Amino acid sequence: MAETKQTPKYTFKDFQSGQQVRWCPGCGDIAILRAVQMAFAQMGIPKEKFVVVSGIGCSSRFPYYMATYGIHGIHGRAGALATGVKIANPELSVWQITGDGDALAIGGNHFIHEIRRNIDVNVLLFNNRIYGLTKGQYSPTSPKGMITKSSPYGTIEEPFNPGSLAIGAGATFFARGIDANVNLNVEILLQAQAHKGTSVVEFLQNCVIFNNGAYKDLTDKETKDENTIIVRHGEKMIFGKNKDKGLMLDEKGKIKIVKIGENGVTEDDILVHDAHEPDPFIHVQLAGLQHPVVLGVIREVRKETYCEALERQMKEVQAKSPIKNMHDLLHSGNTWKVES
Amino acid sequence: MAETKQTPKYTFKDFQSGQQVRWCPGCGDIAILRAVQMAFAQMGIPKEKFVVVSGIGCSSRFPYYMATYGIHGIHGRAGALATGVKIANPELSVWQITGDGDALAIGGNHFIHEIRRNIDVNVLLFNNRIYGLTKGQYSPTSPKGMITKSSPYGTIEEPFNPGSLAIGAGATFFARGIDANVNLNVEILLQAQAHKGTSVVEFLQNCVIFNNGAYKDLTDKETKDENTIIVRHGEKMIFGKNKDKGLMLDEKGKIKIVKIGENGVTEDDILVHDAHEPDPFIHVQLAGLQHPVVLGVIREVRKETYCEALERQMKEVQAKSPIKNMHDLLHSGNTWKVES
Amino acid sequence: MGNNGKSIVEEKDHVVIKFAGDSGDGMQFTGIRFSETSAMMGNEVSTLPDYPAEIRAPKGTIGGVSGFQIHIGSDHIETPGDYADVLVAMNPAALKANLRWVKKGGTIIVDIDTFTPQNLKKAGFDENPLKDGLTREYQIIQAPITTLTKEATKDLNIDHKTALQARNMFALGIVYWLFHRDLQYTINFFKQKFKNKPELAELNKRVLEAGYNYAHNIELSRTYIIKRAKLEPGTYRYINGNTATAWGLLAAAEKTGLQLYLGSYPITPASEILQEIAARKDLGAIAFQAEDEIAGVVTSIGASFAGKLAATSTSGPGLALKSEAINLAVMLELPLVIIDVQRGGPSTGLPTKPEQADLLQALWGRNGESPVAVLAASTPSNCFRYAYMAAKIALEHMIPVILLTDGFLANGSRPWKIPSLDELPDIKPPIVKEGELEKYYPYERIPGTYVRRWAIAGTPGYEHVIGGLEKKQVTGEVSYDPENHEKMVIERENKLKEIQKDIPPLEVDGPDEGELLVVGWGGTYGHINTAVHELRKEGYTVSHAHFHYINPLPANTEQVLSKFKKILIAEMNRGQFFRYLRSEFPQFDYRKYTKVQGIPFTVSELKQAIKKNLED
Amino acid sequence: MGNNGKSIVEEKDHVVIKFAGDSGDGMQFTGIRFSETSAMMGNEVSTLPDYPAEIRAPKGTIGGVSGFQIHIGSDHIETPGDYADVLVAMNPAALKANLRWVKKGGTIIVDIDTFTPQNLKKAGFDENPLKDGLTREYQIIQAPITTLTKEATKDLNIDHKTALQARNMFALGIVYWLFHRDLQYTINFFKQKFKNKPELAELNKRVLEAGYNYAHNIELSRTYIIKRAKLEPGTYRYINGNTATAWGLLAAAEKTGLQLYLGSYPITPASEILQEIAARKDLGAIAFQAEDEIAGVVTSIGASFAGKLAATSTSGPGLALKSEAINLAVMLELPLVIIDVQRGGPSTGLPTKPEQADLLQALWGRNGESPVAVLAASTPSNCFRYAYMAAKIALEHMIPVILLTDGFLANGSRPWKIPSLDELPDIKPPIVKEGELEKYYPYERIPGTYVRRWAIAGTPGYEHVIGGLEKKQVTGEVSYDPENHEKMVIERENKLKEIQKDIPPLEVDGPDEGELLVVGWGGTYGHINTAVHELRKEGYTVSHAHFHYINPLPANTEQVLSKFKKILIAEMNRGQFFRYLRSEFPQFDYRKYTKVQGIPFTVSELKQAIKKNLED
Ligand SMILES: Cc1ncc(C[n+]2csc(CCOP(=O)(O)OP(=O)(O)O)c2C)c(N)n1
Ligand SMILES: Cc1ncc(C[n+]2csc(CCOP(=O)(O)OP(=O)(O)O)c2C)c(N)n1
Ligand code: SF4
Ligand code: SF4
Ligand SMILES: [Mg+2]
Ligand SMILES: [Mg+2]
Repeated sequence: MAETKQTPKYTFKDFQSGQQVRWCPGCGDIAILRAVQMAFAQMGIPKEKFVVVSGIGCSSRFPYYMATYGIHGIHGRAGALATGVKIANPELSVWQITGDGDALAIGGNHFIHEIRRNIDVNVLLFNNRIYGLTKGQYSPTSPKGMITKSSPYGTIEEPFNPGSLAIGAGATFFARGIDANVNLNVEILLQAQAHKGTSVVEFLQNCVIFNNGAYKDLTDKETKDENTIIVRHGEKMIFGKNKDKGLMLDEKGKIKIVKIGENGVTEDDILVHDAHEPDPFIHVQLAGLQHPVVLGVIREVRKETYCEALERQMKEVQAKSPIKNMHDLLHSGNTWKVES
Repeated sequence: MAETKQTPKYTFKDFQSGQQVRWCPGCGDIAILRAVQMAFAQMGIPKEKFVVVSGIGCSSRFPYYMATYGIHGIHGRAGALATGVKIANPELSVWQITGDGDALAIGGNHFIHEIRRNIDVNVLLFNNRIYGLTKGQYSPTSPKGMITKSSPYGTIEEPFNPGSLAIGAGATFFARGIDANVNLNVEILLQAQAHKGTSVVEFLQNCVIFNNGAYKDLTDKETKDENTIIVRHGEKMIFGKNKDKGLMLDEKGKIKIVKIGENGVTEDDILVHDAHEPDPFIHVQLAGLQHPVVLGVIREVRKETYCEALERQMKEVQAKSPIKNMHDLLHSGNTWKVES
Repeated sequence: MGNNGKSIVEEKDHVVIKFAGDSGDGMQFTGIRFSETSAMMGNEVSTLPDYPAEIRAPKGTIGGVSGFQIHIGSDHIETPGDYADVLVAMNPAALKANLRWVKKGGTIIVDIDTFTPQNLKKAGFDENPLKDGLTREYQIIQAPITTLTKEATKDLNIDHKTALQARNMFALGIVYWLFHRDLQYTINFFKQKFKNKPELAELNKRVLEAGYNYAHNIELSRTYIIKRAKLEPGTYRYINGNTATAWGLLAAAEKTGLQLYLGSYPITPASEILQEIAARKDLGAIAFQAEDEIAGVVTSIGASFAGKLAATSTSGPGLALKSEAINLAVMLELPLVIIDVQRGGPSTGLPTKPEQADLLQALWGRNGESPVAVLAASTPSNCFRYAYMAAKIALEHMIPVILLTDGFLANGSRPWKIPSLDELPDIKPPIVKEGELEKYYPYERIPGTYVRRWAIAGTPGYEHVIGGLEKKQVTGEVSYDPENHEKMVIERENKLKEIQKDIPPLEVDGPDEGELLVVGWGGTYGHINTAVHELRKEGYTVSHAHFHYINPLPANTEQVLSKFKKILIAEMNRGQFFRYLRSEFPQFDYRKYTKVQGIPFTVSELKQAIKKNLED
Repeated sequence: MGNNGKSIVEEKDHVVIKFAGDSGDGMQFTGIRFSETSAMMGNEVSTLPDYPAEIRAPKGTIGGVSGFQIHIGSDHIETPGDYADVLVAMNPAALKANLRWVKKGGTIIVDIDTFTPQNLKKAGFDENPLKDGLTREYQIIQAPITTLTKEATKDLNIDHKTALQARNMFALGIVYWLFHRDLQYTINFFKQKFKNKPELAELNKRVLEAGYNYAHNIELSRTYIIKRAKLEPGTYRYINGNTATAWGLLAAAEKTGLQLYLGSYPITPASEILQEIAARKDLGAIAFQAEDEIAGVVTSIGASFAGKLAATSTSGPGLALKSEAINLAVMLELPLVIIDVQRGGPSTGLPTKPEQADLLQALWGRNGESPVAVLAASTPSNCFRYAYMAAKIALEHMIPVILLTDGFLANGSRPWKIPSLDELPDIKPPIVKEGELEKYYPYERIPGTYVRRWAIAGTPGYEHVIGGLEKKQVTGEVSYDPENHEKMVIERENKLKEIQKDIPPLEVDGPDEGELLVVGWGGTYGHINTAVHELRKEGYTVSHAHFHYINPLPANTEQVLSKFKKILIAEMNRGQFFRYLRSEFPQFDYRKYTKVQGIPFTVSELKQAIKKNLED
């Protein structure tokens, strides 16, 4: 991002739009909004270079609350909007806000394709496992059996794991945050911004109205340390209230949970998190883990982005082609003159 | 599938529709058609129970050549069509014919959702890495850099690996065939049919006109044994002209290729293929392997299908609900009488 | 029924009541209780909820106000009413938002406890309006509802917050007293609803009675009795448009013996149709919540091929998304019902508000020459009939049928005389049974109808493949032949036209010739009809014709129109039906009266428009 | 130029030649060579390829025949011609498929080597037609093309198969002799094309000359000279509709200094537009091949927000898919060009054939009141102008513009006088520059135009959020206010109407009043205009008005129509423009002449229809 003038110093308030926040009191979206505003203030990017786009859903009202450029789009198309903005102007820092319905139901195709193309967009997926805005139907991430307005007897569908899907589509960056942990979220958002390529961040987000308590075990003081693990590249994957549990691979290459001090396991045996390993075989396991749920940046590998490749190709072609403007093009190939 | 009368004995000819096959001479579709007709004849399913649906593309003209029920749909919607037919009547054997464009470009969303729901459909994905019918634009599986009508300077996009995507979406069955190997294809198709749940079969298919030779190394007599490995559940993963190469896991759980007899490796060390392992960490590696390319059934795990769950729930509800017909429904809840 | 003491009892033909409060105040619930009680006590009722787009819009603000309007009376209650006789305002914002919709001289009940400076400011009042001129223009009941609710429940073993959630019942109690309503229906309802939580049943009952007694004690000067309506005898229930639509489809399924398959994706204000059918696993109905609208309709097409009564439900943006696939159904000539619950557009527009601006999209929003049948329901309860008829036409004519309703019908409720299935017309789809035909040609048409036969996948002997490419007449093979294409285009057109034979003639309410015919279609029926009736009572000569069948139009349409000098088309868009009729029958003098505000017409504005057109 | 010996040389104003053979026979290539040579020799030219839907349809069958028709002449060559004067049939199937399109008395050149019993059977001939009456009705040249091609190339070091692929050049050689064409242009072309494979250049040259010499030797009784056209002086090139469309967008981008962004998904017959722009990385154009049509248009909307000249290209089914997103652009009021290359519908229909049946979809195929501008090009080369104008209107009026072309225009080619960019009108988008405004209100409209200003994402100081919900006038905040909604609906409508001021008046070709005006729009221009001109030459009084601006219509439309007693609307659908005009101006006597066969009108059928309407 070429900067000519000095970027002003911001605080999160500079990113508040002044529009009244209309989410339900207690909605997880509110805490995530705060984390985003805090993170933006730290990025050193001029305000006008941010573009925040979204689809439709409770979460998708997000752009209205940001004092940046933004589009509140149509349902499911956030990924395509973000793609268009970024390709059109790679100097913009593009943030895509999307729900589990918006990104994974109607928008599933754009989601996997922007990941495949490695468009340098930051995708913030607000996963409350429900359709909030339409008042409580199940979503593609609702656990099988969940009772909702449209599944009065419980759903009969397996949910997606957004991380597995993203990695299956070729994701170069996948992280997971959780609404309540603002500091972790800021940390993740800064890494997402730093990553060149599509950064998919799944936020586990509580919907107090239609799916309250979905992540209670992961946020409650008493239980969260046992039920979640925060991973960081280069650090050992240790968790638990007493930091006495960790992840290891078994002889088949499968992740297992071990207790340090039991069965001869020492801290040295615990696996070091390698977010940069290109082959995703461990990242898919981390993303898929149900217990503990993995938070933090699970995968971060560098590949050429779409815009980088486009720029590279543009330059190559322009260096070689004899056609420099419309006149050249119009007169290229077979032409003939008619004299008066 | 409840059968009342005896199923007739068929040969592949019974599944020929009599319509003239209009693919280009030499098109890989022709050999796959033959394999499907041969496999259908062996399935013991009455002809009228087969429904073959497709989207749009060269490959999607397939239903016209089958003497079964079928729909030649619209572009990208083969997965949704198949889903509808199957849910409506689980007794039908539903086959979805789709191209790499049809399934993975415009139809990507239906593809991942039918997999997620584990609809018991057999998805035959004809992957020629090109848009054939529209005369040669690149597809989501075209290798990066490929020159096509719409990428005159080479594509700048990473391709999908259909197997990784399918497994990321939760596939219970993934296999890979190749047009030229009719016997292997018949073997795979029979297993796809036997599998309850979405069976995704990727056929590597040569398009002689717009992407000729895409799989030359995998089909040429001289090179194919070195470049492909055929896996079967319970068998050791050995390949090579001299059957002297095999797959093993390294200490990190990553697949490596070894030579039997070299560095102390014996046949006993070679990994036995376990298609039934629910955790997909090895299957994703097999599906993603570039050299050798893995053919055969890579993954086959059993989970409740959508239709099974639907039937289960219908039964439960019907056993409990006091509402047995429209009259009951109309008169349920608050009603009142107006007397004359 | 209570004893209303010394106050004057006035008898009324009809009256409009509006409950308004914060989204969390339970106004919908309150309104429905009042409506049900009134219906059971023999009134005609028409209701309309009105809620904000946000799930929980900020408390105490105008944007967060949720309302429920009820019109009850003795006869011809066709709309929820323009202006309220009684407004219940649970807080200042509710008052602010609704004041302009209260009749001068009407009654306003407020929870005076909520009129704090803070709340007044949130609502945008500069000063307390109750101290102001307001008290001169309206009869204002300033009830300390919050305080008295606490008071009434303090000896119950119930936490503060829960207790206060019953505030709405206090207000309802006041209104019940005002209109001499019987509390028993509501108390019974609590018992039923809170079967497993008797303490909640008791709580609500207590507060309701407390409100009732409060009204009794403050000795209001005037209470009202609403005359009973002259209703046809029968069993009645309360129904809204979305439920009626869902049930109409279920009825068609039962009548034909076909299983119902609905492929749908949630969208306001249509989601309830999906939800209603999802709840009907007991009746064997399949509701498939698809990944998007396209999958919704395409899976339905697959289900139709497999022999189901296939339907899909959505609202405007969803209909746009489905248009390519509807065209496939046009080509396949498979039965399919598409329900579009219209809302304010374009784009996301006003998602919770009604509008009638999808008409041209329904008629022509597809590539190529693509005839589909278009129907429109006109009252919440007749959504049942038109959903049923849509299914009948789709099944019998092997054609996609779009049924238009709208957010007003979808959410509006009416008491409805429950029909018996026997009264409904038979449905006879052209299914071919095993062995019935020597050879099956998928596009051979049944003489005199243009309808092709339906060989359901799985039937032995009729294996065939159909698709979206143009096909040869009779055999259905792919054909690029120019003349064949034109013939098929015309066959599809003719098939649509043939439906005319199966639909009732257009009826005229009022004299069937004269100066002015007011024409409407769809959800504006109640307002237009009321306006016309009132004007006739006032001595004007004016008639009303309302279209439920839009494509094809009823056979007598031209004839009906020809009998009037002027035709005024009233619709909630910028003149789409006007354009359509004019393009069909250009010879008449059409005028239009349109409104695109995301709210229904008022009867009074319609009357004015009609009078104006009568004059010039 | 060769010496034609003893044969009679006839001078002609114009002549139609058709090359036909198997898909693999290179007929398109041959036809283009002939057309180019003719154009360079000073003729007017109009061409139309005609190929099967299959990539390689079965050899030797009717379904596999690929053709290329060329109309050359001295002036007013507006169509590729109805009937051929000369047919080249490379095999029996090509003869069978095209015989009915050859003028009685015309010349037919066949490769007699292919007339084997087997091939005759494949083509569906019961017996050899050449032995039959055919020789009496046509002048038939039975050339042993295959044999002589082999012969001519046997001393070249080239394999059999490759050599035979040059058979088409033998046929071309014959035709060149027949029309006194110069071989040099084509020989130069070979040199250029096969720069790196000189043996192929030599091969093609040899065979071409062999054909030419063969024709010379068999001493045909009659050869033709085509008069030169009186063309405006200038530099010319050959261009088809799709290339012209793509280039029109590129020209608009260069003129405004904005980068072109095309988000598209391949679909016949529009894919070439994407391909042409993908090839223009040298001009900095971005062609994004999206995952589907929806992503195609939505990424374009994103690009528009980021300040690009944004466009998307598709055909009918794709337009249906884009409709929801186009509506978003309507709400966002961002510039966007949508190109619909119409093909036969409904559904997949006749994907390689032209039709004009997407008109109503373009006008109204979206939910809600959704005004977009609609334009239509009318000749392959003026696709350039109308693509340019579509971009200009979109950019200047901040509105989505749909440009309709069709498969006939897309694939048809015409010599085209290359314009200079200076001739093109300026384009002035309402972009606001940094610091220009104190405060930016996204929906504040520029007085007198209804156009809002465009603050491009990234510009400091104008940060703002827009979306698909209805928005407040001026500020653009979300608004559910009823009156505001209606006002915004009307503002969007008025913004569209304002475009009228920027579009030229409707012109009349012929007398501007009278008995009959023939009206057309889009790709039928050439046929209608030719028919009208011919009729006028024959003494009839008839005029022609052709619409390029459809929404809004030119300001003088009503006035133009009012001057004629009857208006005959000719279109390739079932009467969509007829319906539109009638709904706009119901007072006139409209008639329609329609054809939905996936093939263009013929001039002769149009003439008949016009005469009939002149009479009654
Ligand atoms: C085309 C279209 N289809 C459906 C809808 C209705 N709709 C709006 S938001 C939504 C789902 C919301 O769920 P999610 O994306 O998870 O967001 P959340 O509200 O939970 O944050 C749906 C179905 C719509 N607005 N447009
Ligand atoms: C809605 C729509 N968009 C685009 C097309 C054009 N189209 C037809 S087939 C096709 C892609 C074909 O590629 P693939 O699915 O890989 O099939 P193949 O021809 O290679 O077998 C496209 C883009 C269409 N028919 N409909
Ligand atoms: S409904 Fe749920 S997701 Fe939506 S704002 Fe309320 S709490 Fe948040
Ligand atoms: S174009 Fe390619 S995929 Fe299509 S039929 Fe020909 S060879 Fe097969
Ligand atoms: Mg959600
Ligand atoms: Mg392909």
